[in-house]
Amino acid sequence: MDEFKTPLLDELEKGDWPSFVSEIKKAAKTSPGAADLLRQLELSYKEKVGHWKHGGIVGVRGYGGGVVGRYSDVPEEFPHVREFHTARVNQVAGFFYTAEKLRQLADVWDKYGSGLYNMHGSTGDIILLGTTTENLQPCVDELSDIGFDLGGSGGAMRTLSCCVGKARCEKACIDSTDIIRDLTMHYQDVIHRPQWPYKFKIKVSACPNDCAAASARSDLAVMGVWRDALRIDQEAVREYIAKGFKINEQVVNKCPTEALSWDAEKQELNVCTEECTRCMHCINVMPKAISIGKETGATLLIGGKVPVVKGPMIGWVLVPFMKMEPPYTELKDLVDKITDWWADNAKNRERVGELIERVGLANFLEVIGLKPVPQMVKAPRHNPYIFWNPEEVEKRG
Amino acid sequence: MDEFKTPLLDELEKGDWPSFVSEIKKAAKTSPGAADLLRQLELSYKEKVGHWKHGGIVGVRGYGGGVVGRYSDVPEEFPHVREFHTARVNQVAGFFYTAEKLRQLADVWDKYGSGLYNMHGSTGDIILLGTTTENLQPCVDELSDIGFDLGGSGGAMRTLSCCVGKARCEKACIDSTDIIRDLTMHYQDVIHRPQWPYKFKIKVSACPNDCAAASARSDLAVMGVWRDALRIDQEAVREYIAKGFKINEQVVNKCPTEALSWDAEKQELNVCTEECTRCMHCINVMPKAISIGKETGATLLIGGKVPVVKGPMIGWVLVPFMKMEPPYTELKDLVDKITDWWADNAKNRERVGELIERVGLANFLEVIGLKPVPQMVKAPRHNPYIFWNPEEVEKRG
Amino acid sequence: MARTDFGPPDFREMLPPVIKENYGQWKYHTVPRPGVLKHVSYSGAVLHSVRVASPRLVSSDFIRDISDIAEKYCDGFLRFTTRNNVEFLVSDEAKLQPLIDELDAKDYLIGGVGLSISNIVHTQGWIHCKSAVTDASGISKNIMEDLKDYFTGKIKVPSRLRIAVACCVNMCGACHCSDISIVGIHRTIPRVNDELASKICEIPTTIAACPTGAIRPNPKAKSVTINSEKCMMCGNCTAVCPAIKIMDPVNDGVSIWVGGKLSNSRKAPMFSKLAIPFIPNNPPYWPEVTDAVRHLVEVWASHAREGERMGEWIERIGWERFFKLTDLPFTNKHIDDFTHATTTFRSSTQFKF
Amino acid sequence: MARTDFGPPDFREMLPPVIKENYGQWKYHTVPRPGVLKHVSYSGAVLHSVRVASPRLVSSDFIRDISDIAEKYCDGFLRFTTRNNVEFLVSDEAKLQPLIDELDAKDYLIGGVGLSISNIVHTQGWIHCKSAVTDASGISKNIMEDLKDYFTGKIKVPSRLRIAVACCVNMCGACHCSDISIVGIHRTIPRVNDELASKICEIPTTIAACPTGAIRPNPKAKSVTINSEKCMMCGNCTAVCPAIKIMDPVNDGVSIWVGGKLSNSRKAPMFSKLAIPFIPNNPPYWPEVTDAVRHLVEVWASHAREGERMGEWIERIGWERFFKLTDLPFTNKHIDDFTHATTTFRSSTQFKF
Amino acid sequence: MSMVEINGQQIEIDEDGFIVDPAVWNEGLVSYFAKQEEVPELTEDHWKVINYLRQYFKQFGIAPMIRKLCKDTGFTLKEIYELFPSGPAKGACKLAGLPKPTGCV
Amino acid sequence: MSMVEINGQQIEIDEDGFIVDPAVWNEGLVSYFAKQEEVPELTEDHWKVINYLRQYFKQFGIAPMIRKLCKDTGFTLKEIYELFPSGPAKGACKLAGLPKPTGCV
Ligand code: SRM
Ligand code: SRM
Ligand code: SRM
Ligand code: SRM
Ligand code: SF4
Ligand code: SF4
Ligand code: SF4
Ligand code: SF4
Ligand code: SF4
Ligand code: SF4
Ligand code: SF4
Ligand code: SF4
Repeated sequence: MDEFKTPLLDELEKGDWPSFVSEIKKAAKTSPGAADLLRQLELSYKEKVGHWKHGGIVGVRGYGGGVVGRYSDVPEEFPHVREFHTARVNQVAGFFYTAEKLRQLADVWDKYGSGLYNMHGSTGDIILLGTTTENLQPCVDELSDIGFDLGGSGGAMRTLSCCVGKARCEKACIDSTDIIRDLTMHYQDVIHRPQWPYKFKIKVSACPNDCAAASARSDLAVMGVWRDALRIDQEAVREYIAKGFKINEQVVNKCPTEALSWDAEKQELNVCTEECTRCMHCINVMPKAISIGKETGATLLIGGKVPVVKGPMIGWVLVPFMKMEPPYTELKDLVDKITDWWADNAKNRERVGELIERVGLANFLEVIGLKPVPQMVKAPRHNPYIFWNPEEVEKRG
Repeated sequence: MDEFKTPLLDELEKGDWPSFVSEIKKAAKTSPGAADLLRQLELSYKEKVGHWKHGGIVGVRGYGGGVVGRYSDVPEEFPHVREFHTARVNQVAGFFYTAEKLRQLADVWDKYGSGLYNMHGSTGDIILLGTTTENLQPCVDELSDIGFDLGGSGGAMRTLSCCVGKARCEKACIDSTDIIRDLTMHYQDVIHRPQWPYKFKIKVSACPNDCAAASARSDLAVMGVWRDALRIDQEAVREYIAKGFKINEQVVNKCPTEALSWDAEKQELNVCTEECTRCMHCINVMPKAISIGKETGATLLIGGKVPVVKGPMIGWVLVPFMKMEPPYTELKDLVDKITDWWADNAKNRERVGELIERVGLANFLEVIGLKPVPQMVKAPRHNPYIFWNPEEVEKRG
Repeated sequence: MARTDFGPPDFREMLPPVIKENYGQWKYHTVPRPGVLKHVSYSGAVLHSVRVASPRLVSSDFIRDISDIAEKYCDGFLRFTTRNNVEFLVSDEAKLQPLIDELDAKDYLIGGVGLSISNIVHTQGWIHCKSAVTDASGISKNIMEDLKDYFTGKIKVPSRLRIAVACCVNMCGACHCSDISIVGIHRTIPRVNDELASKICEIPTTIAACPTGAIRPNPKAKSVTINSEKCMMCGNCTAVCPAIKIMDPVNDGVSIWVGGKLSNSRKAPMFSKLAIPFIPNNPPYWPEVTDAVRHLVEVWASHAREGERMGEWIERIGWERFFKLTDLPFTNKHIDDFTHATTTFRSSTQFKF
Repeated sequence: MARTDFGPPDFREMLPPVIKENYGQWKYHTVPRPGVLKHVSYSGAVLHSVRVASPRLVSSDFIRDISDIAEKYCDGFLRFTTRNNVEFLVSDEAKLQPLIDELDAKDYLIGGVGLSISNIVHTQGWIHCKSAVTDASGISKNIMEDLKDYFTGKIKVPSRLRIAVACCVNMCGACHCSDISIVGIHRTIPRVNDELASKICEIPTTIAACPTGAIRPNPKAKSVTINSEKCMMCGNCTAVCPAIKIMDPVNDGVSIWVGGKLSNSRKAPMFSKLAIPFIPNNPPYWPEVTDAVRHLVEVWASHAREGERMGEWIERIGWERFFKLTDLPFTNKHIDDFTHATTTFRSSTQFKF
Repeated sequence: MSMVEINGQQIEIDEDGFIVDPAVWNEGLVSYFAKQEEVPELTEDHWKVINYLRQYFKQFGIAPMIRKLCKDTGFTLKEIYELFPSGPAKGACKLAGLPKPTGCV
Repeated sequence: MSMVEINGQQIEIDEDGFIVDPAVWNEGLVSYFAKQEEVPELTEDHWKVINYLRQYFKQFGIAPMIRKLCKDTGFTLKEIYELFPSGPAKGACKLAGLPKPTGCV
């Protein structure tokens, strides 16, 4: 530790917000990899440029992904990060752990890696940050002994993740953790052995608050919803009022569909169920008084992704409502249909949303056998370039 | 008239709404062209298909446009519409006429043409509907004697048109008829001698109500606006209230920017000028009490057009505010800059909006020398594909 | 050589004195009765405008008749509106009622002002355009015949409603921003006459004319070929190449679009969106079209709030509700697949069941 | 061969008994103090969750320390949030205060709940990604250091505010929908090493990788060339072809985006939009970035209405007002020029001066 | 379409007076079309324009846009109208035997 | 990058063990890479995949997508993994001397 100086990074140990530099330093006490990481990072801070090489295809037996290879471009200076691969370890659904499990993990990783982690990666994995090619296989072998398997990378189904859901949230319309658990087990092969043109991500948020950020970050977002009336506990409403809660200002007037009305006389909050679009606002603001409906299921959104190549996309409604009951056969069938079609038709590195954009949503619906419904669009087309199939028209006279 | 039967069309003489069939029949009394037009139309009604041929390049001396050539594809059956060209005659700004002028027009047209008109064409012209190649030049010559000149067609500046404006409208922020008159005279050459890649349309609406439908139908829409406060006559407001007008429901709550407030105590309607976006709603609903501001000028919108080829466009804000005073030099300079650049860069049949879409609005602004302002966009970009000029960055270290 | 470039008559010479004197001085207007506007100037001067329906396609007789009327009651002054109605400009209030009486007597329909359905903006149709897929005049006559009580003010509407008819997707009527629009469309792809094309087709222009890139050169035949998978039957290629034909009386017809607007009142201008992809041409009455339009008007009129244009109403209730209330089928045709299609997809769980 | 395809540990084995028993039975929650959630079940059972900040990049020491704490106060049960905070799951209310005390003693920051600014979602940066244009961890640390009072609840905000940092436009942090996001960008075009490319470049893949079609084959050199007029410096080509390099320490830096959101609460999800096109990398403090973020937060916090997310606020007041209030320059960079650019242009006279 | 005899040759022309098959064009036809388009006398300047149009069409398969025509021939648009009173599209192209223009020239 | 000697030939390989210049690949190198990738014995099936990959790359300039590989060779993905335990991208492509894949295979 004292053989090197990191004056720039040391600055980032100051202050109250927990410091990643301090964390690296802690790891560096026993891990030469962590120590060289810090040194190399100091160089980056000085030069304002990263020091990792392009590429890195390393892996473990029987899997085609789960590891991101990494090599320093200044290995002579920092030999312990010459190889510094990360393993993407599939997290526990809902990010729940026991102290025991975490300690087991730390023990394995201290043995084979840098002792550094991302808890968690943006996709959801536990990122074990930095090890050598040599150590990879034994590390993964020992992880398997404590019950941890790798997640996805490459042209695979990526590690699935979800919000905390029914485990701790009153708004959960669907059992996000169970769905993720079930799908993860079901899709082990396509998670571990990339066989698709590009990544495919699934995330589950158990209600439209989307605490898993599913609609922006997953090719298929599963979002819990209900289709009956939201439930209002009038007694509880009155308690809010009694405490000075301004129901008109804070709730009624902010309902985007004007579905709510406050009957000051009867001291009753009424909802017009037909109008309500389940935006969650009233439920969020009055959790004690208003809750989700009983007839629950999911809205599926397709195509969420970040900018590369065709620009950013937020998932589009594909299925307005699907019941979500184990073993989630309907969902799996749909996922299979989508991924089959996509895998057969996509270009290399083309996300499913981009493919749909290319061939048209209506064509996509036809091949996967879904009926067009207005819920899928914000508005119908405004250009007159309508395509007609020869079968739809009469033979020319 | 009695040598032919038009049973299908005769149906359309029934009822109270004025019938174009009756009009054609009236003309047919003296015009064989009108008679054959009716017969050919009856055939179209029977066969459900038009009977005009492709193309038609006819014209008059010294002009490259102003006439749309038309030939029947069944000339043997209907010889009097073998040639049936229309002349686009530049209308009077604001569509004002005297009975005398109209009669002069009818006299000329009865002499040389079918005695049928469109009052007016969608662009704004008087359409003289149907004459022969031979009659064209003498017809136009005599029109010129009564002071009517041709309008535009082809790759030209098209006939300009406008709303009634200051002549009869209390909302007029700019002198639409004068602007159109002035521009029309100024641009005679480019109106009459197509020299551009495609059509270029200018329309003027003297306020944001856009009664000339300018923003959808003109490459450059000039829309009257003001930039100070709208004017409220509190006395008149109170009169409205006294008559049972629901000011909150009908005005205050419908103001899209929440710029209005009704002070029930003081019986005063207040506007927050900074917030008002001149949507016209309150002015439209309470014409006696609320009127436009005093510091008037125009917002210019660029690129309006219908679907072909790149999809429909509604003009985009190009200049948030421009003073409009004769001789409208600033406006003309801008039009010249735009059409020059467009003519030099557009592909054949590429509208200016399509060219801007192709090269980018920011690039367009740069060449015509306008500063980017947020008023031009609904929102800034959301994709990270920002272009940087080499001059904007430092030399690579 | 004839006189050129002298432009149209100066509008100033066409204005009645009351307008000249009060030009730019109008203070407010009222609608004393359906179809009549009363403009009051800051000077106190008053102008009445009486608006009557016109078929737009008119004869010299019509021109002379309105001229006569104008002379009788308006010192010869009249104008047309941007929606092709005729306006008689009455300076002398005493002549207002007599004018109205004569108009009534002569079966002119007075209306189209304020909360009404005004005249249809329409295009040439089979009357004069080579591209016409339908007859704009015929359809317009039928619709307005059916809706005339909305024009004359007998039946009120929540707000103005603008109808436009265009006989092909060139949309000379600017249907892309109307409350209701009817647009002629094709449903089969164009046929190329290779022989003719080899002579007269400006191939690069034709290729560039295709919005979907469906046209490829066919060097062998010195012509072009059309990819039937990509062609959206817009007909634009037929506009630039006479050797390409698209007319198909069996399958041509019209589509109906709703919810467009242009005024900036409350909401910004909006495009019209597809409501009914196809209705066959059925002259002379086009009854399915007329029915559909009436139905749209009625559903809107009975559900919209005061002052709410068609598009504002639909935006408030949502398209899923619109299709439910109108009982129109939502099909694959309604889903956009052109350039900006993805911007029309719903990225939200906010919808109604 | 090692055991494969057995998946992660079952979450059910990681749940405290109170959760198992009340799974799906939670009735409501309250926030008894900043950083603490109290969930109440229909059965009456109560669970307290205490949320603490984490740097996300943590050491085994950290893992062991939170494990120790969890064991002491939570029967060993804890979880991480989707924004990488740590949550201690307290079943025994009696242990709540002692837990909080120990966390305070150990300098853990409690917060991030409710009306607060929670942890930043960020990406690898120079720590581990070959594509990193900046260091995500460094920037995040600086920002949160500056905004920590908003995390702990000392300063309140009108509504939640989400910040994300991504070290390149791949946006692994999903910056495209955050209230504020910081994204690493390049400003010079990539250089192609033709020699290397001729060996290892999968040319068709590289060409397809370019969003703007700026890459053309260079058959002579068996390589590719980049059209400097079209290249938008996204770096995607460098991801597929190791022979193309784009890093440029002199001109690389970050951009700032605002107004995105994902919840469907009130308004549908929205993209973040460009606020500041470029700020140079200035490690270790990136003071310009931190200042800009604080400034954005403060302007929003002082102008937005209760419950109004950044994007909702901006939509209400309009972007022209946003640029005025924040005093940020609006430049040609802000005007979209990618595929759907025209859909972002303003087709209306409705704007503020 | 109809047939006209020009210099003893049977030439098919369309309603607008353009030759239907540009391939049959030859210099001998020009004076016939010149008369149609009220060009009193064919000068060198006329031929400059005609030859330019033919050359351009041969090379690109389309007629040039008018600006291009002016720039490349050095004539102002006014001069073109003086040479061809019915303008470049109807006049000059007809003389040059180009397919009937659909937008440009 | 580093040099290894294979069958007496000096071959440059990158950190991931891929040959840097696919042009120097020859069949003699395959068994060396096979050892690296834990392929115990090179069977006809291995060669079928290797030859397919080389052929495809020669023709299209890219590695095939995995579905294509499976479809065209007739092997299931499971069989590919049995042949090449480190998978098609890391294993098969390395043996076939393809540039390091960046997404597909
Ligand atoms: C580790 C992680 C960031 C983090 O710090 O959390 C990450 C890191 C990388 N991402 Fe990512 N992505 C990570 C989540 C994401 C997400 C967020 C998500 O999944 O929710 C996204 C946006 C959502 C999406 O997929 O659209 C994301 C969009 C990308 C892209 C963008 C384009 C695309 O359409 O895929 C790339 C580019 C690529 O694949 O070539 C990319 C590529 C990469 C690579 C593999 C780039 C590379 O080739 O070096 C990065 C490896 C970094 C490294 O050295 O470890 N990463 N990446 C995240 C994965 C951890 C995990 O498994 O949990
Ligand atoms: C007569 C008129 C329709 C009418 O009945 O009112 C008309 C008629 C034709 N239009 Fe139009 N357009 C007419 C106003 C419009 C408008 C409305 C406007 O100008 O406000 C538009 C939409 C606005 C716009 O320009 O974007 C319009 C968009 C088109 C287009 C579409 C595409 C484009 O980008 O230009 C074409 C196609 C073309 O030019 O090849 C077109 C082409 C045509 C042609 C010339 C088609 C043809 O080659 O035969 C039509 C000739 C019909 C005929 O036989 O007389 N017309 N055209 C209008 C002109 C009358 C006038 O001068 O006042
Ligand atoms: C006469 C005319 C202008 C002209 O130069 O000819 C005109 C004149 C007036 N318009 Fe208009 N508008 C005229 C076409 C338009 C158009 C263009 C069109 O329809 O193609 C529009 C835009 C249509 C759209 O938005 O799609 C138009 C949008 C308005 C509006 C905004 C309505 C709205 O709420 O969206 C108003 C305000 C109002 O109605 O209160 C308005 C108001 C007026 C007022 C009341 C202005 C005034 O104070 O004098 C005028 C009396 C109108 C009436 O009919 O009640 N005028 N007005 C046009 C009559 C057409 C007709 O015969 O029906
Ligand atoms: C713990 C966590 C889920 C998890 O599985 O880990 C979670 C949990 C809750 N969220 Fe969330 N949200 C969590 C990430 C998110 C995200 C995703 C993100 O930030 O990346 C979103 C979407 C963000 C966006 O819109 O951009 C999210 C949007 C919401 C909203 C909607 C806020 C809004 O008005 O837009 C609510 C409702 C509310 O705040 O009243 C909400 C409400 C809640 C409630 C109150 C639900 C409940 O009744 O238990 C939970 C307590 C949250 C709190 O912090 O006050 N949660 N929540 C995540 C905590 C992250 C953190 O450490 O800060
Ligand atoms: S998405 Fe809904 S159910 Fe899931 S944690 Fe957030 S609020 Fe709860
Ligand atoms: S959930 Fe949203 S839309 Fe439904 S009633 Fe509540 S606030 Fe209104
Ligand atoms: S656009 Fe405005 S000024 Fe012109 S007529 Fe309409 S309301 Fe009057
Ligand atoms: S013009 Fe429109 S925005 Fe302005 S105050 Fe009136 S209603 Fe509000
Ligand atoms: S809409 Fe089409 S068919 Fe109708 S006039 Fe215009 S170009 Fe002709
Ligand atoms: S009809 Fe339209 S889409 Fe079809 S080939 Fe012609 S131009 Fe292209
Ligand atoms: S955002 Fe870019 S630089 Fe950062 S981890 Fe993702 S791919 Fe790497
Ligand atoms: S940096 Fe991006 S835009 Fe530039 S050439 Fe590479 S892929 Fe294309």
